[in-house]
Amino acid sequence: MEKVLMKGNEAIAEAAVRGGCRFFAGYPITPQNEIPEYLSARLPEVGGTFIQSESEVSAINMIYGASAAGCRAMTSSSSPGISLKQEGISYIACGQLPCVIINMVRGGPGLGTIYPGQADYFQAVKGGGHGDYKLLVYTPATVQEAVDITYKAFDMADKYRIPVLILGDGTIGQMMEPVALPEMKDPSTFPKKDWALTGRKDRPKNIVNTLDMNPDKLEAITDRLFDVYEQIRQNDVEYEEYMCDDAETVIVAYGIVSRVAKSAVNEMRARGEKVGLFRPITVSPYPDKAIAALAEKPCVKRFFVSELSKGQMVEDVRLAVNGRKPVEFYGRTGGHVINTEELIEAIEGGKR
Amino acid sequence: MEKVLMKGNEAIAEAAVRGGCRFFAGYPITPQNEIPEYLSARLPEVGGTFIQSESEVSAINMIYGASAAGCRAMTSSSSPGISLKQEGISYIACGQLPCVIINMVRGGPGLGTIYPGQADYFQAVKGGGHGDYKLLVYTPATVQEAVDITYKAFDMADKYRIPVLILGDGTIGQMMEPVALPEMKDPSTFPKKDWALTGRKDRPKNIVNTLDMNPDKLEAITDRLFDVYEQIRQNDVEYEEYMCDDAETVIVAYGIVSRVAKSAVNEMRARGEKVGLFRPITVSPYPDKAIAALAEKPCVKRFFVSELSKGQMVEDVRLAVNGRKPVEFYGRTGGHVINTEELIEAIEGGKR
Amino acid sequence: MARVIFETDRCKGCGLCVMACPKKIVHINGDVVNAIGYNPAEVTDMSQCIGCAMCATMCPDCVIEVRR
Amino acid sequence: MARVIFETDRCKGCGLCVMACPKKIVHINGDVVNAIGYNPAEVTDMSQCIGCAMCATMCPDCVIEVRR
Amino acid sequence: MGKCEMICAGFGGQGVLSLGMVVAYAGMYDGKEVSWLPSYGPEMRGGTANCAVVVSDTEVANPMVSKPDIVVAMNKPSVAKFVDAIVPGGYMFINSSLIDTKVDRKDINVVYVDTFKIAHDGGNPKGTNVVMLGAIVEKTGIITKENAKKAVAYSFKAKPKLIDINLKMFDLGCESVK
Amino acid sequence: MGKCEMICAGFGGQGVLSLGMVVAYAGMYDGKEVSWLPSYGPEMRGGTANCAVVVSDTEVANPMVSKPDIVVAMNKPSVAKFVDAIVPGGYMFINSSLIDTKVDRKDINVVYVDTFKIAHDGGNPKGTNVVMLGAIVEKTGIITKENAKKAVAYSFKAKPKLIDINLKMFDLGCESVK
Amino acid sequence: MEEKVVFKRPALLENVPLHYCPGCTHGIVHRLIAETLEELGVTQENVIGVAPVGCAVFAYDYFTCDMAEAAHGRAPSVATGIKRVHPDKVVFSYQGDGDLASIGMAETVHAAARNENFTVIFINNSIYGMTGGQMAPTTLLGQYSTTSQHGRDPKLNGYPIHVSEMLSQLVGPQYIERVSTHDAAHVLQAKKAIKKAFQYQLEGKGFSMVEVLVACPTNWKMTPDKAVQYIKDEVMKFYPLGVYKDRG
Amino acid sequence: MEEKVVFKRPALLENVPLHYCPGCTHGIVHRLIAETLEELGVTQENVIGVAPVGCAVFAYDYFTCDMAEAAHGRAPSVATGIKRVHPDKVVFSYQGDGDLASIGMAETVHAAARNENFTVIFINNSIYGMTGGQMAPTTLLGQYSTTSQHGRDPKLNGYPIHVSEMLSQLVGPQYIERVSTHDAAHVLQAKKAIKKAFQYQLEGKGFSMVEVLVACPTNWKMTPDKAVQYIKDEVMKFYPLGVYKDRG
Ligand SMILES: Cc1ncc(C[n+]2csc(CCOP(=O)(O)OP(=O)(O)O)c2C)c(N)n1
Ligand SMILES: Cc1ncc(C[n+]2csc(CCOP(=O)(O)OP(=O)(O)O)c2C)c(N)n1
Ligand code: SF4
Ligand code: SF4
Ligand code: SF4
Ligand code: SF4
Ligand code: SF4
Ligand code: SF4
Ligand SMILES: [Mg+2]
Ligand SMILES: [Mg+2]
Repeated sequence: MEKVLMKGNEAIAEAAVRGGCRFFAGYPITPQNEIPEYLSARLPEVGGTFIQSESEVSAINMIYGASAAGCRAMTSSSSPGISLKQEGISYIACGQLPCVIINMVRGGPGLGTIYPGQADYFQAVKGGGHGDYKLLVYTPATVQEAVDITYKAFDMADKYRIPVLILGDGTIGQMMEPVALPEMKDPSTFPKKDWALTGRKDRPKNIVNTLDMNPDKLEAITDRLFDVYEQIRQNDVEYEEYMCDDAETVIVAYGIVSRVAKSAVNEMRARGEKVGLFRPITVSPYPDKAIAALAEKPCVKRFFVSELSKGQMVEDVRLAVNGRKPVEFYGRTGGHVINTEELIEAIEGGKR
Repeated sequence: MEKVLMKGNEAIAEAAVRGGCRFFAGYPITPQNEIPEYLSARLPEVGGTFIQSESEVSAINMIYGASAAGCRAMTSSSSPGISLKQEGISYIACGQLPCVIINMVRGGPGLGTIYPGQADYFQAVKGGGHGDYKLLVYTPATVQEAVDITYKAFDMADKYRIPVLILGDGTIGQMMEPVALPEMKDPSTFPKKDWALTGRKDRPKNIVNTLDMNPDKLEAITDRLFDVYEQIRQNDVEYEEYMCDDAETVIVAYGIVSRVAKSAVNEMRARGEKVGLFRPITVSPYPDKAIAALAEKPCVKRFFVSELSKGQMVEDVRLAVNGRKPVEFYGRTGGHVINTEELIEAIEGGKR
Repeated sequence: MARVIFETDRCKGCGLCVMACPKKIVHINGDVVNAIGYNPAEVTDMSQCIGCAMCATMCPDCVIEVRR
Repeated sequence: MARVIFETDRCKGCGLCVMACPKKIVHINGDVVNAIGYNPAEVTDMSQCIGCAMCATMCPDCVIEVRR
Repeated sequence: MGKCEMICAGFGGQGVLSLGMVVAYAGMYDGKEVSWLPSYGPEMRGGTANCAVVVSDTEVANPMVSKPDIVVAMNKPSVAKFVDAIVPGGYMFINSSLIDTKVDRKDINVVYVDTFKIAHDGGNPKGTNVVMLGAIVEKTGIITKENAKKAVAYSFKAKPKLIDINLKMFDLGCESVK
Repeated sequence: MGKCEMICAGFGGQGVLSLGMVVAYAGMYDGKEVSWLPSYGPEMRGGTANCAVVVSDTEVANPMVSKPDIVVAMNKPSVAKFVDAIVPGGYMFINSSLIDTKVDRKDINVVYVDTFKIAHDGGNPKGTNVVMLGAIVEKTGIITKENAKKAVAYSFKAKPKLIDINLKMFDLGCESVK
Repeated sequence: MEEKVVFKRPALLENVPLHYCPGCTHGIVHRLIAETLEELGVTQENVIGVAPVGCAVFAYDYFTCDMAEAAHGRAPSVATGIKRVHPDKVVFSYQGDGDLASIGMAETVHAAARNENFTVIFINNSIYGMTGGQMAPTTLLGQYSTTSQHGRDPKLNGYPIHVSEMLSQLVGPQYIERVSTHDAAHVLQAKKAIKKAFQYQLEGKGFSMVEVLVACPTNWKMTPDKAVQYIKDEVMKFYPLGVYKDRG
Repeated sequence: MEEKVVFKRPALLENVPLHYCPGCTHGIVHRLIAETLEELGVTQENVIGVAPVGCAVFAYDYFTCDMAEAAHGRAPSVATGIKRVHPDKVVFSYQGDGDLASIGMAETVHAAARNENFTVIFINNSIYGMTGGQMAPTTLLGQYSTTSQHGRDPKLNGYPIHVSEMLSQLVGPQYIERVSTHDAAHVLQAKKAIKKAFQYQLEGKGFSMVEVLVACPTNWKMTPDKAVQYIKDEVMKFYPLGVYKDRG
């Protein structure tokens, strides 16, 4: 397949269209503006709808509507905008509405900065909204992976009737890398959604709803959400292990930091240090079994987690390791991206 | 002190006024309506401001303004409304603005139910909003404790310049119990806030802000937030241990479930079973040292966590226990409240 | 000949039909409590009914069917 | 006698002052690049200045002070 | 009695919530620890309502009541809902004005009170819940009569004219089950 | 050369981002793995801009460049900012039209290119970045000349009239450092 | 002469009891929606409704067509999503005054400005019914609510919002009328307006909204007869009936 | 005759360079705020300003008084909080069209309806400046933006919103005027309006808003002279200047 050089944001937008997305609503915010900008021109070409909504709150509720109506729908934003979507995300999750949400994370909290960050991890995986629900969350590390994940995300969302969150960062959105774009899917071939609001013809009435005053029924809904999540955990957890076979130190990192970490592994291996990288691709469900397996290995002396945050994913690593081995952490915030030398220094104990 | 029988919500509202709260903005939502209703009449009596804002989003930003202006300010809501406040909470945390936020949690996700729930725990303690920040989070279990915590919350908020979240549930808001109300504080005696926007007289300009495009500066802000949080962790973590001295099973529960658990402990102790209760009062910072200490005790065979959720606080217990002892879980959702018999059965292994 | 039929056990006794009837023949029957606990509406003298459906127009609960 | 004083290194060369001057004496100097990288505005014949401050009124960057 | 747990249930509007609240107040006046917990629903009107009241010599561990010592059923659905939960030796108070079913549990005390007739004959047809209160106090002693009356009076503090007639209702309730 | 990492820096408007992009394209045409990463800022206009380009025989582990093999400084602030980061044996290309400072690191190759004079004399004063590209390719061979030209042409696909003159700029750039 | 049914439950309404309080005129409006669609020949397979959060939250149980329940205030956005996916279906949102004019104000204004081709049925009962009688953006000056316990005072509680008047200033919306439900004649007028709104939608014209004055006896703390009288005497004075916008 | 300074930077403006693009008239409006407050005798200790998220996000660095930076769209709520705590201070919010009329629409309408006693300076440049030129709620029909790349088409992108017209229908607000900055005469008119707005606030009258038409040469992709011409030729046609509400 021929490769094209594309900006991450635009590549994601094109991958969404090819993956069958026909409805996008979103509100401008740096560093993800190329997604709506691209789609504002692209979606009408394929008979889809692009709406620049009045706010992120409205956007996520348009997604609720479009998804309820049976359409593959997507929204994108960055940190503050994603916070505003939390109520809507909780509704979408409860209503079992498939959709794709992109968060090109920037440094926070507050208005923060437009530079990259990874401090929305907790929000993404523990639930920034109210109530019991889980999202399927991917963390692409290359533009190609962002494309492949976006493309697949719509299938996963439909299959499990779950909102899929793609947790990027400023870097992956702004970076250009060569990508092979997947083929265009034909929405008319997608499996029918018999639960969707399409006009009640020859079938019972469909209701999309997130309310039940009967505790047994509402509990059953919650249980169902977690059963589905458990299925995903069984079948769809993804991660990459890089030079972990004989590693004494296993770095755990995702997104842009995992790429820095890969350089670090390369450099340290060149110097004979036994370092490996564990890179979660899904962070919800978290690849905890794979980490637990590494923790069981006698050669592994410690885990070293690095994030662009004060330490969020490190909790999931700790939960997976469950005391078997020490788990250390190095993070930067404020829009700083950790560089290779800095990371190596931290691993080698020069930095906290 | 004479005791009065008060509904939790009204008692909290009165405690806020006595604690110096002079600004409230909020939007109606069950089961916390008695708070705004009470304050709509009460605050004007003491020269304070009550605003029924147009939305939860607006309410939290009014709090941002009032707090920035130096006033003790509070908002209250319940689950979906608290989700809508997440962006604002992230801003308030970043701006180091003291304030008090009440969440009378209901069952979720989505619109859910108006019956009680505890599934907003993750949102409260891991950060429902974007970016790195932490709240000081209390979980009162009785109306008296709700009063005492609310009263104190304003002092804590001011002292540390941190938003304080009181995580209640439908039960604590609706329940009546006798309370001794604390004395009325005089706001004119509160320590001056030299950072507040009060009109720039005889001092440099004050700016309340959450933006910094200089990564070093923004990182310094984030570090400061976490330094403050660390101080709170050193000085202000609160919990109750009940019959833990020789306990083999330590139940961990907060809020209404902790009261059910206390009954369960009483009943099981009466039958000679060595059961104790660990009740966190602050859940952020979490009393992990105290739990770790229990985990070290040879008599303790296991921890048993119970929540009105699919399992949220249990992660913090697991992190604290760190593999030393097994951690089991029993939860209900949908608005169900676990009852004593059910809990005992679960502890004894009858239920998952 | 017109007539109105009340699905009495759905009536909440609000009396809006009473106010609406131009012939003043609809009344709330205080002596009866229906299945849902309300005093239902009824027509006292059906022969006067002109089938204008004003009562039904005002009924929030679709209690009334009108025939003519 | 009126005159205008440009804080030249603050000027962004937008030319709004040029358009505003009724005497047409303000110009952008294409031969000069100031500290912030722009061709700044200047007055060519100060003797014609009537001190009307129209230029300053339009300057978004408070570059111009007017004296009379 | 170290601890007494009660559930009052009925239609919204029958005063079951305030019945429970009066018990809680009186318990407090008696120097006990108390709690009152309504089960609140979405309906503005109609529907059923109930509250759980605990009166205890020691701290009220759990304000939720799953094994009541006393159940007050002001309407029919409440009987079925709560009858099996009562602890052996406990009490069930039945508003026989509205409830024609009989309870056949032998291990509890079932008390039938024709609240409407008593209240009506006593000149205050709306006082059915206070009549029931009298019956409860008389039979169970969950609270003292003195403080029960004080609490009834307090509960009508906004409408002082109604205090006396309701105290009479209370006495009639006591009488009715003596 | 297994992997070459480059930083192009200058004022916004000097074409440093597209200079980097052309290198990335050409690298891709050469069959290499590439990445291009801008550092984006809040200013709409003015300010400095830079991008990091990696051209590699194997997978690009890290698109961030902290130890560049090549630094292109189109304005003065960029020299100070990046000169110390260059790996020994690496290259610094200096736009001497705007930069009067000299670099005194002895362990790197410093190449001064009077881009404005060359571009101006060649008839395309706006082509300074393509002149610089020629110089880089000539000196470092980071990409092949053939594909560099292909990429330059591609980058002007929206304005085909400008292709030839820019190819000329490229050649002049090569010449200037031969 | 055979007897004919001249008035009965319209087919688009489920045959189930409504949960509304006695005399709450929400129920009348439900029926009008069903009746007018039926008269326009729109059957259940061609309608999708959006219920709000408010007393009408269970509206999805009352109409026989497919229904979505939206988050509080977001029905216009949900309806936008649905209508854009199914432009050939009739889509309506049903929203209270708190839902539409308070928390959902931005969504309302923007759906109108975008001229989305759906119909908004706006239930103005000048109170928050569901949550127990708090002040609404439409609560009249002087009116009691649990958060304006001495009557709405503009100094403390601000002024009420005239939604129809305000939206009519936008270019986008096609048809906006305010009607009432306090007596049969006005109910019939309300029906005409609702029918026209749907008609416009069927013709593809764009955004239509009918503001309906509705009684909330429970939270107004009035008997149903007093409540409809209150609409006539007070509410209508403050919120004059009429067509506020009609781009024909 | 001694020389007098007849025009200089007002005291309420910090002596620092502004980050705005060349010819962006945000800067003019900053100065007008400072000038009018100075003329009204309001010194820095008596003013508190609220900056938006938008190109004016750094406004807190430009005024010498205490300043808060609000979340995007929420400046009216933040200003409400501040003003209620300090009723004796002059409070203003400074907001772009995206901030005020898109994400912040509900906050704007409700602050106006509550008749909050502060002043809104509303910068209508018909575009999202800060984020790089996306469509604003005020973008003209036919106008290019990065999300309406073939010019704003009402079918695809909806109709622009006339904020001043809309708000003037509310009972609450006291004074609303639309002014422009495209030439010196209009700038002087804008100054009068802003002064009047602050005057009303000082008199305790309530909510005042001045909508200012401003040029965004960068995202309009025009030179500054073309940009001000565009205001005159196109923007003002669509958004007529004038007083929309004045309750005296
Ligand atoms: C985000 C959120 N905020 C608040 C609520 C609580 N709530 C439910 S209905 C309602 C208002 C109802 O008033 P209105 O929209 O006027 O409808 P009505 O009940 O009067 O018909 C509110 C505030 C909620 N469910 N979600
Ligand atoms: C919640 C949130 N959404 C989006 C953004 C991104 N954002 C920053 S400024 C802006 C719009 C700016 O436009 P406008 O308000 O018109 O101001 P201008 O820059 O044109 O002066 C947006 C969408 C944000 N910071 N926060
Ligand atoms: S149909 Fe007309 S006349 Fe007959 S009962 Fe109804 S309102 Fe009265
Ligand atoms: S209007 Fe309907 S519900 Fe009301 S009294 Fe008449 S029949 Fe009954
Ligand atoms: S003060 Fe008037 S005359 Fe003098 S330069 Fe300025 S605009 Fe021209
Ligand atoms: S208006 Fe000001 S910034 Fe613009 S050219 Fe004139 S002096 Fe320079
Ligand atoms: S509370 Fe009011 S609006 Fe709600 S159902 Fe009852 S009467 Fe109707
Ligand atoms: S982008 Fe537009 S609004 Fe923003 S500073 Fe530049 S010209 Fe002004
Ligand atoms: Mg309402
Ligand atoms: Mg703008």
